[in-house]
Amino acid sequence: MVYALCFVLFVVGLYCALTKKNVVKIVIGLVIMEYGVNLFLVLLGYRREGIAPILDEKIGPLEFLARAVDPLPQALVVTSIVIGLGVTTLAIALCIRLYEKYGTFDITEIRRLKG
Amino acid sequence: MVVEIYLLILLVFMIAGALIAVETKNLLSSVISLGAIGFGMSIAFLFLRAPDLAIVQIAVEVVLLVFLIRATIGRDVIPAHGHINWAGLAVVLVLMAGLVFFGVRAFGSLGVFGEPVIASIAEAPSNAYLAGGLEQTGSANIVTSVLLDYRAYDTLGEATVLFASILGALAVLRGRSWAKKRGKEQ
Amino acid sequence: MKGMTVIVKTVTRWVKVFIFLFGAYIVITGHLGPGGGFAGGVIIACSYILLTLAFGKEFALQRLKVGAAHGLDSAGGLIFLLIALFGLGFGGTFFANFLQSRYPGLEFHLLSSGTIPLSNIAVGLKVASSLFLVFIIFSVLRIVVARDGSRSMVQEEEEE
Amino acid sequence: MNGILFELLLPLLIAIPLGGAFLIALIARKVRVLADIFGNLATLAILIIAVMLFRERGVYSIGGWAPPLGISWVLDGLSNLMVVIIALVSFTATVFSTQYMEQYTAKYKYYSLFLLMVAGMNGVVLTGDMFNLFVFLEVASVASYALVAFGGRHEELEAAFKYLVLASIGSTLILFGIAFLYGATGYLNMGAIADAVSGAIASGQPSPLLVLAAVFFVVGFGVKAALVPFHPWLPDAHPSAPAPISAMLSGVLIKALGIYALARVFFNVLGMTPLLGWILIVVGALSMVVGVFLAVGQWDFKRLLAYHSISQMGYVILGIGLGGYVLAIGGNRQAATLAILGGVFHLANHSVFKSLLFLCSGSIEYRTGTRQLKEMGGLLEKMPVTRATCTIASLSIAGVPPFNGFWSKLIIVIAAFQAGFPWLAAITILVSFVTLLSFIKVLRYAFLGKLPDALKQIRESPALMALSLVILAVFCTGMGLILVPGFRQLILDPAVGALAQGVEYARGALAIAGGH
Repeated sequence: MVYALCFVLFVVGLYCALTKKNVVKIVIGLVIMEYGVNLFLVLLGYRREGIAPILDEKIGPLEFLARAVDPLPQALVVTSIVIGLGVTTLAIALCIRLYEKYGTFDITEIRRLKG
Repeated sequence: MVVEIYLLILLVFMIAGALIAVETKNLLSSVISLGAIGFGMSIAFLFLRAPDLAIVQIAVEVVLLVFLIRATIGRDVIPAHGHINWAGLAVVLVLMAGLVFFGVRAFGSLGVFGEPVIASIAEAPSNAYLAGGLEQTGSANIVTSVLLDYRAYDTLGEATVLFASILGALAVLRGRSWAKKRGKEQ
Repeated sequence: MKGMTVIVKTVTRWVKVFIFLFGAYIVITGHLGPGGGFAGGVIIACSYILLTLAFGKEFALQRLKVGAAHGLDSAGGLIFLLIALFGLGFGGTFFANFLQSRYPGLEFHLLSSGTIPLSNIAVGLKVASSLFLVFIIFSVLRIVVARDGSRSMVQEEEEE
Repeated sequence: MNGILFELLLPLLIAIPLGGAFLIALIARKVRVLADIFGNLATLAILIIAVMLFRERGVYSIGGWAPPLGISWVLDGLSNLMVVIIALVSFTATVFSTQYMEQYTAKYKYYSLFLLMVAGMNGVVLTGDMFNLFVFLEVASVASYALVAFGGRHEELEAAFKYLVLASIGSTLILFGIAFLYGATGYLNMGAIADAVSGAIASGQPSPLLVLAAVFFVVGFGVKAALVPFHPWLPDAHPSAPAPISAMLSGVLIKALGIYALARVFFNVLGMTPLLGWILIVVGALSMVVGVFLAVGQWDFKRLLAYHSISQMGYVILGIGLGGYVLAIGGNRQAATLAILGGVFHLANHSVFKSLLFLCSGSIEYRTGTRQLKEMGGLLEKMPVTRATCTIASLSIAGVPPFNGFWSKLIIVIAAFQAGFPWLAAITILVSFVTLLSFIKVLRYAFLGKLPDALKQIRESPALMALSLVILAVFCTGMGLILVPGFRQLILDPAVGALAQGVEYARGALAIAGGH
């Protein structure tokens, strides 16, 4: 159920990126898609009654092994969030430049290339 | 179980936010709804026992919102006219419906939420990280030890993506693109 | 953009140091608790962005020039790569944590886990300077619409 | 275990382009010539290292963590071939750039982004880890988005935005696919995933999760490789970039990020199935036909070349997919390896002649200032080097005998007959014929005919640009020799073997882990 809703979030983003006419909306769609994937990865690693994968002196190693949530997806998601930030920054820069050139964010008017 | 219920509520909230962000006419409200989804993500990460991610997400979200607002503020509102391409929309909607249908069916084989794959596969790398991370890398935060020791090469790649995108943004936004002597445009 | 009201400026004057210090703390203790180079770097960048928003870009640019931010950005990446190459030189493989195997340090203390804190600092430096840089570029950008409707882009600080 | 050469040089394939990019951004901002020197030295160094490593094979565990635990580089025949191709094309492109890019400002940013793109591609073809594949795919993609928009004109920005949106959707789908694989197996290492997946298939029905992952990978890598239903970004993005970048994008980027990754994932990680083989065959044939017929009507030289890229990628996918299909149904193994050989060989050939063609178009544009074939004409005497190299490349892509394109197309046709698909062979020959017609048009309009008055004053392109054209033309002419028995065993057979071994890949990739 949780997975399914997360997938729905992803699909909403995909819908936005594929159908919207405004370049900023398209970028927002890309960001929502990326949120969906990130959340899915972290959901994969969750353990019921889990604890964060950070050791301190109070907890024993065996208990930690049995109870900590999966650290690997979390590390992957840190990477993926930052990659998403990078791509979005570049996309925003392109949007600003497109606005400067065409005077609009509307993609139906940004259409000099054929086909 | 409680966590699952909280998460479901949060997810419904986030999907609603996403729908508002997608459908609203005003760009600024759209960007702000995106911010709401991002903060929802951050809270979800806290529920999922991922404090590192919650910090990264909230910080990145702030920066992203500042950038997006700078890009959109004072710029145009979506033109109301313009016909909708119904055929294209129908194709996309059918595609989405199919995707959701198959996706949800496939998730049946993921196992119950709350029982990660590492619980059933003893030799998965994650178990090795949890068991030996402190001893092998000396870092108490296992996520950091994965990020900067076991998989440090990924982190190099990620820093490089950020570098490339910032350099790319600077290159895209430079004032004059063509050298003067052959100036074709500008 | 000459800055915001007195209230915002006063609050910013008090808060900026704490945000900066909090970011630095998160970078340096990334191997002990939650956080790390990325989170900390973004927070440090946020402190500069707050300064820019509250006092105007001239004020922030006095503290960190565009050229310097550019240099720090590249330097952060270069330091991270050098750590990896030192691993190749001293530890035998690319990205070997050569310090941890020689000087293990005391667990749960600041000086432990070899190259991890160093990498965190490099990454933090890189992220902070690059995000500040791109924010400044976004904010010095003006799109000027001329009388005849043609548009052009003006950067107040041309760096070429 | 591995030779000292391997241990020391392999990391440099990543470290040199990355370090070069950071250094150029750090110190070459004020002095243009430093950027030229560093850029060319870096690509030259990569080329030398790639050739030195050519016969090395092995697994390199980064940071000393044995494969399933850390990230590993896996150097096998296919990776070797890809690394050499990338190095060759990027070296000629940087040599070309030293003079061509004088037209633009901010040359250091160009070189820095160029090297980041090279680093990303090297990372993709070397890695043995799924998530790492994604990360370096993004490094190369992000650099290429920015480079497409480098000129900053209307069309370039529009093309770059379109490219960015479609390719980012592709990347996100790939990441989702990787998440599915992780959820199903608990590993990220390609070898370990291959082990787990083949185990799951052997023990009964494969998980629907894997099917969904396969669908996402087909779409994601299909976007990156511009296969036909996902191709609309390519004919905009490739012509809009500066000429050396067009050469890199068409010559190696779509291959490293699209075809290589697709082949690696489907042959070595998920394992080939008859259905997947069919999908690749259909997509390949469709790309061939649609690409070439869209190309015929084009008058913009670079746009025409871009459509031909789609068509030629179809050949590669057709060859590889045919081989995979025959292998999966357990058919004639000899025909299967021959088909894969044709595909891989055509991949290598295409990267040489297509980059040559794009550099030629850049050379013409540099002197005449136009890309429209109708505005050219009579360049025969004015630009002899460009004319000669462009003719060689055109004959290669059209599959005229002594040049390299002929041999790889011939192999694909023979393999199609042997595997019992004569209609595929017929399509291949037909498409090749249309390609020939299209390039006769190019030669006719660009080099023959009357010289327009506006172009009376033009000269041959500067020496370094001509030099890079000549280097690639030599390869175009000589690459048919690779099929001579001794060379074939050295160069092509290991690459084919790497794919044809299927999920046996896991044995090699996990070798250090003690047979896992």
